[in-house]
Amino acid sequence: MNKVVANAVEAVKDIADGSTLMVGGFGLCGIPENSIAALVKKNVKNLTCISNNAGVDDFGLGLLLQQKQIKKMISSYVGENAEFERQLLSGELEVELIPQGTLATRCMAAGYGMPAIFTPAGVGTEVAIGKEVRNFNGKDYLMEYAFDADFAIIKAWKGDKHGNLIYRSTSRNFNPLMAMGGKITIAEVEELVEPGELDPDQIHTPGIYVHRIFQGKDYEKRIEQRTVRAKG
Amino acid sequence: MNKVVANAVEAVKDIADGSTLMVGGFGLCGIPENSIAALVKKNVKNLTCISNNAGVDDFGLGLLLQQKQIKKMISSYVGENAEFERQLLSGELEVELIPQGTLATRCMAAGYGMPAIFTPAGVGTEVAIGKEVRNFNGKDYLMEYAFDADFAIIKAWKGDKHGNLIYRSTSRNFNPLMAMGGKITIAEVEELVEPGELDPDQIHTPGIYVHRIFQGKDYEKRIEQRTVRAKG
Amino acid sequence: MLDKNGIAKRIAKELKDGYYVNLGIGIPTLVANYIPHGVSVTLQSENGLLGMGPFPFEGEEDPDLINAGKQTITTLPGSSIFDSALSFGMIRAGKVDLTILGAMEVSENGDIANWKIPGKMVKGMGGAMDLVASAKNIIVAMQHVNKAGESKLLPACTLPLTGTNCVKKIVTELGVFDVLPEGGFKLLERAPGVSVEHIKNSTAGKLIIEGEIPEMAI
Amino acid sequence: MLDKNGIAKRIAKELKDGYYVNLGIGIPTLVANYIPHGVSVTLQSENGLLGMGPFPFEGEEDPDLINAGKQTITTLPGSSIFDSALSFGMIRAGKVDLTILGAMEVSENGDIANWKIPGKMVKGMGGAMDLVASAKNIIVAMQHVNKAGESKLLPACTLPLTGTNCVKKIVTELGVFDVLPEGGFKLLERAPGVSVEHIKNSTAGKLIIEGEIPEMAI
Repeated sequence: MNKVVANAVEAVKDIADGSTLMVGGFGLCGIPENSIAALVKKNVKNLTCISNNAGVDDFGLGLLLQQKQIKKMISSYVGENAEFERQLLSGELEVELIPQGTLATRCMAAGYGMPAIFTPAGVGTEVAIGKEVRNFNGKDYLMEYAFDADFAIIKAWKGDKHGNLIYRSTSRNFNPLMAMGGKITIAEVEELVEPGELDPDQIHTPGIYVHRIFQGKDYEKRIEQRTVRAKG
Repeated sequence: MNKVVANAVEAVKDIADGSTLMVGGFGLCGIPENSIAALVKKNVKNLTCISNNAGVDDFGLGLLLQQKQIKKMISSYVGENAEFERQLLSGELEVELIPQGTLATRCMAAGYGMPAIFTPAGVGTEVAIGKEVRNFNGKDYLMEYAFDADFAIIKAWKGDKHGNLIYRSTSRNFNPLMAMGGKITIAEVEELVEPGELDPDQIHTPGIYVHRIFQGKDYEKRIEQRTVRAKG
Repeated sequence: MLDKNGIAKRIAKELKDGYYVNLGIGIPTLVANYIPHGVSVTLQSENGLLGMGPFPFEGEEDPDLINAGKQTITTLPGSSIFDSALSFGMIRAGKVDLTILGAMEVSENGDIANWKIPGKMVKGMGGAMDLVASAKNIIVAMQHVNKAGESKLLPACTLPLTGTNCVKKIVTELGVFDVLPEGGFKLLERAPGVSVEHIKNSTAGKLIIEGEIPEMAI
Repeated sequence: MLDKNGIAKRIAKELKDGYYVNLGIGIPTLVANYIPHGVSVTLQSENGLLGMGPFPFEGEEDPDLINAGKQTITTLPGSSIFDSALSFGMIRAGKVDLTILGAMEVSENGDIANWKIPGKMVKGMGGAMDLVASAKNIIVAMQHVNKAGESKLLPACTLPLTGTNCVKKIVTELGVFDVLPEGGFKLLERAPGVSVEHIKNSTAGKLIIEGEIPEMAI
């Protein structure tokens, strides 16, 4: 049951050109920094990335964009990235924008074996075009399908060798949903521990969903919007 | 934001005859003992109870059955209860049997604002009668509706005054799902603490789902099948 | 006429004790600064936090603790953290009492447009479509007219919609408006020093004025 | 002929290292006692536990820690606890590699009946319908014939179904059978001392016998 791999390079070695990846994180918070770096190094191409955001120019998924490794982004918000904008406007990059809750729930649906879910988000808007609308109790809902991703690459705070994961604070975000949703899930953790060191009641992602785990290193954890108040 | 009520009697005081209740627990594990006792005392009638099991003759929901307070049980397994069997065979009690995963997911769906879910459980069986069947990717699924319960009465291990809850071990079971699914959720806890005493990362049920919370007492925590091994 | 803080201050009067509230980016964020005395509300941030606290003190920023605007924040006693699906689950389930957000346009039947301008780079809807489709109560905080001086309270939105029939109330620099279920902007209060005539001239959608309109007290 | 423990022991040989396995009540539970040396499997209990350990020592029972059979159990290093929806979520998503359960009848196209006998008190399907509808691989552990001496391997089930086209393999006191995708029980192994003739006479459904059938080694 030992799912430990040596490092990020080994973890992503079979991610092939044209793969569909779920990539955890919200903005730059809780992103799998090591796995992204390994994908950059490997220079795998034509990726479809399901990720709430697309990083910034020189960090997160922006690093893959710089090398033109991404064919298509499936995201809810992609605002902070000039190279992204350039590729989008030039037609090099496809983008599918999805309401954030729909994005999250479609990841979860995959992990829960639910082929489709219903959500009111997007009813009556261009998001609804081509989609089945159903009325339940007087309210309209769109039917949205579970995502089908070849790999999920996610980041947790602590993990054990069986793949059980715990996230820290709001770096949780999409990570547990994608961990459940990927066909093969690769988790990088700040602290890799022995089975038994994590309290079974506190595990956010049971190891059954995780296929490979490794101890990450050199986390930068860049802050996107540093907001502070003066000490009173 | 203080949701604390004095005790079980106060917590259930507006549960009226004919209400639909979700009742947490699996077998006798993690059941809301104090709230059930208060419902017995109040002698509220014609209840519809959504609960995985129906207790045993003299404990759990069996106590409500003894007083003929339950009109209908919606459960996955109701095996351990002679009075239950008597009422069922005499036609005093209605029973709707539902696959356990469907039961759990229909509770969850209510808490996630999803009006219906798809599950393969029951396809091709009598459970499917009258239900919409849909094929996704070559596999048939039943469409099942979210539950609509007036109240959820559930049991947690620790809770704070804002209603945040933590469960202990497998007494978690249906409790967090019902906590999310009830229109009004009543939580009893073994230990009621001040806000800030629970780690935000470890909360299983965020307080937004909980309307009333109280410190339970005199927990019996009866074991249904005591199985042990000899010390080697 | 109200400035941004004035709009936020007026909206804050709509908060009730015990509310769970989701605040959008921009003016709505400022509402947190004006929560009335004696009113306790819990702020939800849709990236997965209930009980959002103020910005951290300098040097105490935690990169793992941000809000939906990607700003560093803090938790409060009683906070809870969860994943994005549960976050939108509680929004869809109607557990969040009030959503306050900005808009480019609102129509007299409560449609809202706030995510896309054709011809401009589209950044995405983020969580806005989920929020407006789900919230029981939605207040829009916005300027009454756009930079070209055109009304943003319209008979029908001209921009791509974020959601339909959802906005319940609007607060602008000129006044407070209910969006009626049968359609129309009902003027409830004028901003200090703003005439009904001024509001009429600035509102393209159907404006409903009944009796004397009080000047708001903020 | 095998006894219950023999059936469990033979099924245990189907376990592969790294498997996540759900064991039903009865004979399947016994499989845990015969996990082959060098094979590490994780047991899932559908009430919300991965990594189910053995029964507790006398005096160490924890009422909060039970399995789906409501028996007191223990956790193991690496266990995790979750709610019932996630438990069946991982089952539906195909993350559980193998489900082993009992049956009253199995048909030659893989239908299973194991929850209801018309005219008798019905206790419910519990999690069985979810498990059989979802699992990638399902092995049935059962007696070959019922108390009346009638075959439980049938052309078609006579009892209300639990699931359809789902059983992949059957182990009885008489032998091991694959349920073929095109229909039929393919005899793979005879139990010690059991003749092919005996199996033929005890099997009502389509039995497929190709070549010499080895006696099982357990």
